[in-house]
Amino acid sequence: RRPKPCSLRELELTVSELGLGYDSDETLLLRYCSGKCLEHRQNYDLTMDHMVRTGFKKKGRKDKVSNGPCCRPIAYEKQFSFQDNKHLHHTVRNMSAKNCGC
Amino acid sequence: RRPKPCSLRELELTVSELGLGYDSDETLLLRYCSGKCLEHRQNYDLTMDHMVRTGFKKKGRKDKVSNGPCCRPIAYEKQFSFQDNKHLHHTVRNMSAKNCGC
Amino acid sequence: ATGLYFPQKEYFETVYVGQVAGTPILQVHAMLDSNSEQPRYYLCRTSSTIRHSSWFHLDVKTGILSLNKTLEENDFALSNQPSWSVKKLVLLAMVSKKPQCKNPTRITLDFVNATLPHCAQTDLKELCFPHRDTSNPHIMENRFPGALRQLRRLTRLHVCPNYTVSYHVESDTPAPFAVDENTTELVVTAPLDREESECYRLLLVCTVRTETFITKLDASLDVFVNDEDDNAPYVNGTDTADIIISFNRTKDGSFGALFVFDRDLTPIFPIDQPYNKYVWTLLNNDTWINETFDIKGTFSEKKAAVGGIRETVHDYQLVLKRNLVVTENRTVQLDFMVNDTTYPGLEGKVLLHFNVIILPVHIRFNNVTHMFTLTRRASLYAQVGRVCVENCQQFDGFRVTYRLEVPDKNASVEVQSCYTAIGITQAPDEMWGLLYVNDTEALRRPECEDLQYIVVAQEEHTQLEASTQIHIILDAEANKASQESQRFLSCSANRRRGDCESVRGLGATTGRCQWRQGSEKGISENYSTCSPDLRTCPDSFCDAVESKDPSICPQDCTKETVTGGHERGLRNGIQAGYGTCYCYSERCFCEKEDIEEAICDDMCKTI
Amino acid sequence: SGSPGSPGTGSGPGAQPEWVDCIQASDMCNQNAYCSSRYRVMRQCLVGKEKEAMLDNNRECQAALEVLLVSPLYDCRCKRGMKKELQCLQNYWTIHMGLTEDGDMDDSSPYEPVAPSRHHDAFRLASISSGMLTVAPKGFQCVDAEKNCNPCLDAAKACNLNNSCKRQRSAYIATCSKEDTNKGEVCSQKRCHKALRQFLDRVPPEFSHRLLFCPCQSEGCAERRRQTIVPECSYKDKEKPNCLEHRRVCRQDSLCRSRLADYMVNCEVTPQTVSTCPNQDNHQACLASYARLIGTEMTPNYVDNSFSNWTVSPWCSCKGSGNQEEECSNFLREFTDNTCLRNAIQAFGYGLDNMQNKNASVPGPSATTKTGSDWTTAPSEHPFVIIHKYPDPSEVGLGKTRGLPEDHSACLCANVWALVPAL
Repeated sequence: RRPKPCSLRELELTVSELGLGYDSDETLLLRYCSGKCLEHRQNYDLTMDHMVRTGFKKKGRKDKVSNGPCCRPIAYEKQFSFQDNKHLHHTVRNMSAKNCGC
Repeated sequence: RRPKPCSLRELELTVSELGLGYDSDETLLLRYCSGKCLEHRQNYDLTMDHMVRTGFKKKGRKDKVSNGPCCRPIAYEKQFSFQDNKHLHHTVRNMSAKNCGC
Repeated sequence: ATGLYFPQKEYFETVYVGQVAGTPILQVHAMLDSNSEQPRYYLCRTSSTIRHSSWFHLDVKTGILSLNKTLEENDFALSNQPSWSVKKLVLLAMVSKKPQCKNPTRITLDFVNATLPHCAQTDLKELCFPHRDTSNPHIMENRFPGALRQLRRLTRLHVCPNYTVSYHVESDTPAPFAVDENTTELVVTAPLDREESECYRLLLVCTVRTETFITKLDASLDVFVNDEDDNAPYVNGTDTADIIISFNRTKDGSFGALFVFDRDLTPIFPIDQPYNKYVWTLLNNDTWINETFDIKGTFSEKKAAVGGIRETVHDYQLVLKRNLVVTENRTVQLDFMVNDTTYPGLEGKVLLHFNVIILPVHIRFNNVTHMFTLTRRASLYAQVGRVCVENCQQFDGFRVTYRLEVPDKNASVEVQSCYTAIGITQAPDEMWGLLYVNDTEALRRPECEDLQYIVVAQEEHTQLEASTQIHIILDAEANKASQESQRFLSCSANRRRGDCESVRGLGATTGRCQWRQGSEKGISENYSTCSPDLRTCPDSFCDAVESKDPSICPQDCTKETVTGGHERGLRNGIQAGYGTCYCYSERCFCEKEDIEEAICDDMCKTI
Repeated sequence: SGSPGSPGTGSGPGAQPEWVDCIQASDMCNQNAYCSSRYRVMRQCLVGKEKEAMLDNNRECQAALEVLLVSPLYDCRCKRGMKKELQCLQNYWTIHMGLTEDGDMDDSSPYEPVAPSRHHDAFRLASISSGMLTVAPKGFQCVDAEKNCNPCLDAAKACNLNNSCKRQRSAYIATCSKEDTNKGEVCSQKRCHKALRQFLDRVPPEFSHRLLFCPCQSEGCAERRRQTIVPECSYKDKEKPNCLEHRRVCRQDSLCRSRLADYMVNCEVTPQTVSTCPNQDNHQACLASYARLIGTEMTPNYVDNSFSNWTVSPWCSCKGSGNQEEECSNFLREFTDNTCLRNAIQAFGYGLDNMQNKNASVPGPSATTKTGSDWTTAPSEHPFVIIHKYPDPSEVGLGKTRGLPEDHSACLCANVWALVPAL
């Protein structure tokens, strides 16, 4: 199967489950980016792919490099506000992706 | 020690060692990007970090996501031309990084 | 006739400070072109020679250049050339007074800031021969005997008064040259013939006698013979060529070859010079012939077998000025006259003939029923096969198009709808039709069992038609084929055999994509890839069906840049690739898949 | 003394005169009403096809030329690689086109004359004040002697490790190997030539000359050297023109005409002197002038991948020269049989650490002197200085027939001196 291309995904969860330390049972639709960016690779990426596998080792290098463009948010939902279980209001910025790109 | 920030690195190697399939003893300075992008993270990244460790498993999700901006070339050397060992000329585009960014 | 001319284009000599007015420097020679000519020598008055030409005098009759004044120190300082010890004075001499300086000979004098060396300081060689070699003389053939060069070095005439200097000329092959003992001029003693010898290698022997010794010194001199158009064209062999024009009848097509020889030279420099120029004229006044045919004449230089003398070969071919219609059927004889325009004699013309037979081209299929087998599981754009009228591969100059027709026009609507299953297409520059799957739904319908079509071929211009029957035999049961999903992706997107052979790809003749496993190490034409049909993709040719959709065979058709080690096809596509080549729509990559089943890194485990 | 704008006399005979460039000279002329009007007339005379006739018998053109002869424009020169080089050259030819009466005569070079090479020792590469500075390349010693030594590959490696050289080299290779799809041709020769000129202008000779003149002892190395300028695009054409026609076309372009004249001046085999190159064996000037021909209509290249007796030539032949075959062959031999150029290239190749190359069997250039009737090949005791028994005009270039090894076609052969023993 052809690897899924980079796209926006959704997951419903509570604020507490975000792992940012807030305690609130409010739920939200967390949007995030996942998938492959194979189509956007350049010769650089193919070279890095080879270097990561064998090239760097032969040259005694241990650098960590990315062998392809990353599937990342190219825009965020500006902010998300909620009331925690102690009825205090909080606003979290750039927490959910608006759209994704390689 | 503080992890090395995302920066341009250099490595001298032959064209054959690039792993693109060209057979040429010419050498070049391959420039690539390596290093961490910790300072550029957003709430999104912290959330993803958490979701990758535990969050997604709880929700039965197996999506692969990146938990931080990638250290990537933001500009490439336009082209690199050389003569292979059969004296044919080749030009490879976007194979070496010009500068890096997160 | 060229008129009086200088056989020698350049003279060199050295002049010194202190040489007095009247000192002879050198002698220029012009040769006659006709008996009545009488050379008159003049110095050219041009802007570049104005400054110093007045220092010199050129004798009108003898061509002897001498000093008009004594050369002083400040004469030397006057000319502002960069060099410090020797300065160059250039003069131009012409023969017979004309307003402007036409075909001059160039005299280059090295003006030395010192006095003339005395006898003791003068090397014998300096007495005998000019300091710097002069250019080799070029004598026009068929002309008159005459002097072509003064051998004595005039500037050294009186340097060693008690030496006597004399010359004679030798040559290992007989050469009509001698030295005039009184004037010490080198003389050509008879008209020359370039077609016999293009150049004479002479040995000039200078004998210096004093009371005590005799010394001989020699220097070789090449005398070239210039050509003039004194040979008529001739045919060596046949003056007639038989030509048959049949399948290839395209505009600008060239046919046949007739050769005309000329022992004279035909220079190609400067480009449009008239010398030994050949023209041809078509003698037929039949308008059809004049509108249809042209003659193309080219020439080349070759060396004669004997003596290696250069000569010219003219090559004439018949050229079509327009495409010929397929029905054209006629026999014509073309007569054309080739004329050596600069040959003075009467026989400067040669008559040549082309006997031309133009055969009609029959648009017909060879009488065999074309059978094709096809699986009902074939994907959209799967190629079924080719149809082509007889000899179509050799056609040029006209176009045959193909269309499919239903054999039974009154068949039921259901039966009629089956016929959308197959289509036919054709590339602009191809002469055959390609059959392909046009509607997979119709292909899978159980009632669409027996697909028989009429293929009609039509010649575009004359509308002549021919038709034949084709029979497409469908294998595999209809219902099984219909269950498989109809969505077709591009086979080329698959990077591994497993994925490739398990999916239905666009253009897949068997319904499944086909994997080609390359074996070579580096970048090779036999790269691994996933293809809809290995017979036609990849074959470095983006055919008419493949160009209908970029996803069918991007390996042959992509115009985008290819990433990874590769060599581009002539027009587009991938000629050779490294490891496995795969494409996401038109964006193609070639990279090594280290292990047959690519490393399933942690990424693919989680998905 | 001499006209204004002519080279300053400077002090002492050996001093290098300071040249006015032809852009300054034309500005000076334009500031003088008398001069500028004649200059305009002169430009009119040179426009259009019948410029020879105009110059020959048009009174106004003649008068204009006479005035300009004493203007700064007469002695102006151009600096190699200067800004607005082409405009400077065009100004130069505006005057000097009117002076060269006969189309075939060699032009004088519009570039500043080259100072004599300071070190006559052929192993010290001189740096030349006229802009052709050369730092001795790092040497061609092979990194490991056993492996096939390929100085041309080393030259490519050195270039690739220098940012500017790598970028410029990639630029011209990419341009020269790119298909010109709209014309359906292998490439665009015009764009390729421009990219090559840019490479040679912008990259220091220590890199560019090393790529062009690396010494080879194997066919692989020689083929790499031949391919350096991507000859399929920059050099070859469908057919080979006649060399006189090729020269005529070159002379219609100011840049090509200038660089051909510069090559002829700086690589002219000098008669009567021990050295083979002008300006006291200034090899560097010759190499630079040869290299600057690359990228013009007269682009020269190695004709094959032979390494022992390589030959360079422009893309032309002497077929179809008619009565001018001798002149055509003489012109072609300025490239194919030029001892100054040959020595300069070999000196560049082996010129450095000759101790390093002691053991390497380096086929030193054979000194061919003609005694008696046959050619003898005497390995000269000093690889690059050819000692003549006495300066022999005919042997090293008399007039137009260079004293060059015998060419076996009909009569196009060298003049030879032979001393016939006294009776």
